[in-house]
Amino acid sequence: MAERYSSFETGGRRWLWQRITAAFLVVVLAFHFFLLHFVHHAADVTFAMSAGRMETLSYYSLMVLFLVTATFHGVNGVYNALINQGLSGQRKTAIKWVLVAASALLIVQGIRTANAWAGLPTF
Amino acid sequence: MYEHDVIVVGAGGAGLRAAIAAQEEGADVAIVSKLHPVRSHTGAAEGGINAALREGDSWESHAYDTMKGSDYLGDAPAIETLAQDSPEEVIQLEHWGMAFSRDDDGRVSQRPFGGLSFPRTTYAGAETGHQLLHTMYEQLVKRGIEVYDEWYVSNLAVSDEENPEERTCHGVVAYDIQSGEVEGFRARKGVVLATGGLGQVYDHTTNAVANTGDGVAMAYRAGVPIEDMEFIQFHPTTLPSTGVLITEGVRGEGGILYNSEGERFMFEHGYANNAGELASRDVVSRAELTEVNEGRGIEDEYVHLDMRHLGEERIVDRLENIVHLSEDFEGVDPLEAPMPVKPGQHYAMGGVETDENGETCVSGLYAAGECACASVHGSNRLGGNALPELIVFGARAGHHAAGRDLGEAKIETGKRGEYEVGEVDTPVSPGEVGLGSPSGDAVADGGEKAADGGAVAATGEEIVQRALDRERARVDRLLNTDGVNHSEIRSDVQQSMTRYVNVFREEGGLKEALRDIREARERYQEVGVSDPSRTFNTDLIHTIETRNILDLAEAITLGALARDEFRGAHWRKEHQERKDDSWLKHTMLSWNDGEPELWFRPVILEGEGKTYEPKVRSY
Amino acid sequence: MSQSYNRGLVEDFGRWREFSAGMWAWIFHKFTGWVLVGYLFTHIAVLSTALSGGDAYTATISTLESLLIVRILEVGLLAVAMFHILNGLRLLLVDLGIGLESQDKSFYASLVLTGAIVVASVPTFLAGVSL
Amino acid sequence: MSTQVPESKEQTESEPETKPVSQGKQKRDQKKRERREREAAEAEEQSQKEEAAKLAEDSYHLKVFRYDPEVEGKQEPRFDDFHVPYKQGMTVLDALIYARDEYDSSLTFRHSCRQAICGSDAMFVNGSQKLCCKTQLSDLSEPVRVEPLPHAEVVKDLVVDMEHFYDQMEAVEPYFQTNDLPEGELEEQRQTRENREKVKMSTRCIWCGACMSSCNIAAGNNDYLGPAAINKAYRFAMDEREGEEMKQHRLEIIERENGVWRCQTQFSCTEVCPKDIPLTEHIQELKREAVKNNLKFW
Ligand SMILES: Cc1cc2nc3c(=O)[nH]c(=O)nc-3n(C[C@H](O)[C@H](O)[C@H](O)COP(=O)(O)OP(=O)(O)OC[C@H]3O[C@@H](n4cnc5c(N)ncnc54)[C@H](O)[C@@H]3O)c2cc1C
Ligand code: HEM
Ligand code: SF4
Ligand code: F3S
Ligand code: FES
Repeated sequence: MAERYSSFETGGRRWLWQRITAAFLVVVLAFHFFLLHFVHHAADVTFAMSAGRMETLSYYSLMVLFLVTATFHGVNGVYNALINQGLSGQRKTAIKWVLVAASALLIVQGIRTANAWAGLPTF
Repeated sequence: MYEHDVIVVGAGGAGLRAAIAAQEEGADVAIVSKLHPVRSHTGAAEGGINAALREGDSWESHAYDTMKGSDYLGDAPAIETLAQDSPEEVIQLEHWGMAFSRDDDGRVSQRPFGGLSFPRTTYAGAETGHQLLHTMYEQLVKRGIEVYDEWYVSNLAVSDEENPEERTCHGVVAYDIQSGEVEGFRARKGVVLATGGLGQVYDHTTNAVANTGDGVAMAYRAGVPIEDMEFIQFHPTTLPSTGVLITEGVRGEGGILYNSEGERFMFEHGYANNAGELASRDVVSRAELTEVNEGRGIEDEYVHLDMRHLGEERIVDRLENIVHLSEDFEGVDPLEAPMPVKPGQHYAMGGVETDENGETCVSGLYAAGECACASVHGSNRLGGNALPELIVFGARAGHHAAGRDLGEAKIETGKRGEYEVGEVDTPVSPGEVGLGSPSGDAVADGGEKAADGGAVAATGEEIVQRALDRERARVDRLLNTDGVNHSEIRSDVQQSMTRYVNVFREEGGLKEALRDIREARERYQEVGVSDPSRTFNTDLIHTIETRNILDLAEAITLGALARDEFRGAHWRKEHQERKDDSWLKHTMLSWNDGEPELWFRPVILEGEGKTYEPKVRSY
Repeated sequence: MSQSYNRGLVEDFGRWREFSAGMWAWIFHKFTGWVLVGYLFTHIAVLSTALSGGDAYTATISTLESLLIVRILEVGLLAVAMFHILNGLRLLLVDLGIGLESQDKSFYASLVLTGAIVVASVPTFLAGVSL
Repeated sequence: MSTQVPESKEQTESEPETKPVSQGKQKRDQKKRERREREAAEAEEQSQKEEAAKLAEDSYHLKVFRYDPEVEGKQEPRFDDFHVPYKQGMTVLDALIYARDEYDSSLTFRHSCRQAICGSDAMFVNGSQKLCCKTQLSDLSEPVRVEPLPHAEVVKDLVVDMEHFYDQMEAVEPYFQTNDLPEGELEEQRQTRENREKVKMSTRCIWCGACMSSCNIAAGNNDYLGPAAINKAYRFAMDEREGEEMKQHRLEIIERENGVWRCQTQFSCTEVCPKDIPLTEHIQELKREAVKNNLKFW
């Protein structure tokens, strides 16, 4: 009965964010792919070129945002998929924190890399 | 043993309404049903619910139409109760959220229906019954009323005084289909039977496979009289392979009936020179069967209903669901080929005798819905009058069983008041096989003799326990017997009934049917269940049901043989007129220790401040 | 309650032959999504070589890019990403309640378009690879 | 648990007859003997009948899932073959009924109305969820495989346990609730035609469980409400008669963790629904309603 659904974690926000990030990613991912495979060829990529782009603030912030949204979107997607397979209780909590930690790591590492290019401190 | 104040057997429209009503009175009520409530056949009703709701209409007019439709065989107090209570009950349904079709002003729509002098049929698209059933089940969930679903009630626990009028019903015995356990259910205040129709007595019916008339048969064997069983309504246009109903709307829109020679027989063979295809249900049914019997049927079975000439556009616009029905259930696309149709059993006007409060002559035993006969429909039911019957009498039975005072009933039940003993000449003796033989073969199948001795002063609990023990023994016996498969017996009786006791009834045929039923009863003595499992044993359930079908087939045939007149749905070849002088009376059958006894009770035509005068029924 | 028999998971994917469009779309989207997350992690890992200096980074990239297998994997990645994007768009439309009746057609369209784009970009992706 | 196996028939029949035998008993024994002979003849006839049906051109080959926890030989699930003579218009349900009545009376399946309204005979036919009474044999390729609904526990043969489905249906407060009914005794609530039209499809559900069985999310996650229950919630949430306040409440119910958000738009529910209810559409609409509703408070 209804009591079983008393958990007030409404999945609504995550659902909405998954869509919002998806919409954002369409644009940025297309841009990213295009830039790195068609405008420049991946094979020709060098540190200097990346560094050059990263030094522009707008490109830098776009890439960080890209990283964050992609991470959220991907990790949240994985989390949802696991819940849909019936993951619950303690295991669910555990997985949740593992995923959060992995995302944090990924984002930190990504920002450090970007900073290396942009010539900012990499902590 | 389970215990509740009120036990409702069956969860169709009538059962659900009764349970809600009993709960409204504060009773602890439970439903026991062989199907989950939403699987009940009430869901199949399409047309609508009659109720005098609007300006210009009145309950009196509804009552008058109903009395006329019944061909003056309905009891006025019951008919007037139906007409008075149905508006309130229908509005109640609306307040419970039922999705009625609406008018522009947002009010519930009403449409005209055959035999009604005012368009008073409320409806919900072409799925009125479905909406009604689900709306009521929702209320059940809301109230948390307990449902024992997939429990098959196989017997009533009735005390065994000499006269049925002195007996009391203390509960029921039921079989849990899923686990195979037999359990007793004690009812402190009352048992309401709402087991629905008995279409499975025939081999071709619009009724569900579960409509085997269990309640009528159980009550009958417990000594309760059953009333007007011979009145069976047949629908002229049902699909041959399944019995799915094709609405009159097709003919209303201009659909034409053809025989195998391509003749428009309603006109060309003079069955109804004016109305043609739109003649009343019984006339069209008989015409179709005559064509088939005279060799002009298709595959010796059916005729064609053609609507192709109406054009695809009109068909899709107005009769779309018919296109789907025909395709899904018959594999025929009615835009390209005519639909095969034949008459099928549709509704049983008769049933367990009750008064207008739903109570039978056995105290504590009630019946409502199609299994009951308060006598609202008399010899013919008007379209749209069964659903209001479910809710009106379901509610009354529930309230009364739970203890509400509904006032003294005007209709008498059992052998009280005015009645006369009847007689009918049968070729074989009806009733239990081997009656009176010392070996007790009469009960070899577990069907008990009613009132079979025993201490009269037993407590309710003891009576339920006794019934329970008997039933456990019967189930064990059936499971351990390696006998005849019930399905042969069932299908033989069904075929015989369709052949001899359908829209055509001739003395010779009726007698033939009685012989067939007798033979079937004899074979049933050796019936056994070949599936040994206790888990979901439908073989067992169907075997028990077949026994009920036998008793009811016989009752229908006996009534049909006794009533030598033509009234409503009952047509006798040798007796082509309505005989008001001798037949303004109900046919009653009582099961006296295994033997049907025929008697009659006069029809009550005196209503509130007026008496209904029998008139010629013509529309 | 009586005993019952659980048929387990055979019925889930052992039935792939009978899957309908929406079901395939769901499976592919799932699969491609997981591949993309996997890639995201590896991608960042590879890029982080930049932390140990410009030369190390340039060397890593050019070594990787000179391998045929990496190029082929990149084409695969493009396919995966393309499908995920196109089907993602289809799903976004579905979320907005657009085109639910032609959901199967839009799935086929995503497939076809993915195929076309991938084929068209093979030359670009494989260009200049040393065998 | 009722796992006891009923005594086998041989035992009861061959019990030594030492007690004085009553007349009735003698008669019954006599009958029993006759019956056995007749049965042997019948069995013969039956296998002949099947043979004949198999040979006849107009017959359908059915492969039917069999399982019974109590009966030896059926405890391990197996498929039985039946050859059923074909008649114009025959449905899968008709074929099952024929097989049961003519060949094997222990073949077990739920059915009642034969007209797609009681919802008891949803099964897995040739790999998809179908309502047997609504499925023409002629639309299927042979052999026709009939199995119980996937993702539900099998009770016996084609019968599955529906309890979980019913629980989910009843978890969404599936009953009309409103705080203001009209005053007058015989006053109905008003509802516009458009609004009735809007909820119409959603009210057609017959609780057959086909959708739930086809949804992989529901299969993986027992807590997920499932398409039918969400559709039930939709039926009330969109009914204007319940009023705004109640709608809020309804959105809260379907918004819980295991409500609408679990749906991944697989569309299989919509595909199999025998009443053509646009389930995915209803679920998606509720998601949007819920989001809109939440944005109000953000
Ligand atoms: C195709 C069709 C169309 C119709 N259209 C209309 C219409 O438009 N208007 C109208 O007014 N009427 C119509 N009728 C008639 C009307 O629908 C029925 O008379 C009515 O629904 C019967 O309802 P009920 O509650 O008495 O029985 P049902 O709905 O049949 O319910 C019977 C219940 O009893 C239970 N039961 C039976 N036996 C047992 C047992 N042994 N143990 C436990 N439980 C048992 C069953 O499980 C079921 O729940 C139509 C009928 C049919 C067949
Ligand atoms: C570029 C545009 C993208 C779009 C339009 C898009 C769209 C979507 C959508 C709508 C979903 C949700 C599906 C659902 O819940 O029903 C989803 C799921 C997912 N996405 Fe994306 N996505 C995009 C890019 C990415 C990227 C870059 C990644 C990797 C980091 C990614 C990884 C995932 C994952 C793992 C899932 C969950 C899959 C599952 O259900 O198992 N997506 N995507
Ligand atoms: S929504 Fe459709 S498939 Fe699901 S239970 Fe209802 S009728 Fe069956
Ligand atoms: S199949 Fe399941 S995932 Fe959603 S669209 Fe239907 S509920
Ligand atoms: S038998 Fe009722 S839905 Fe198929």
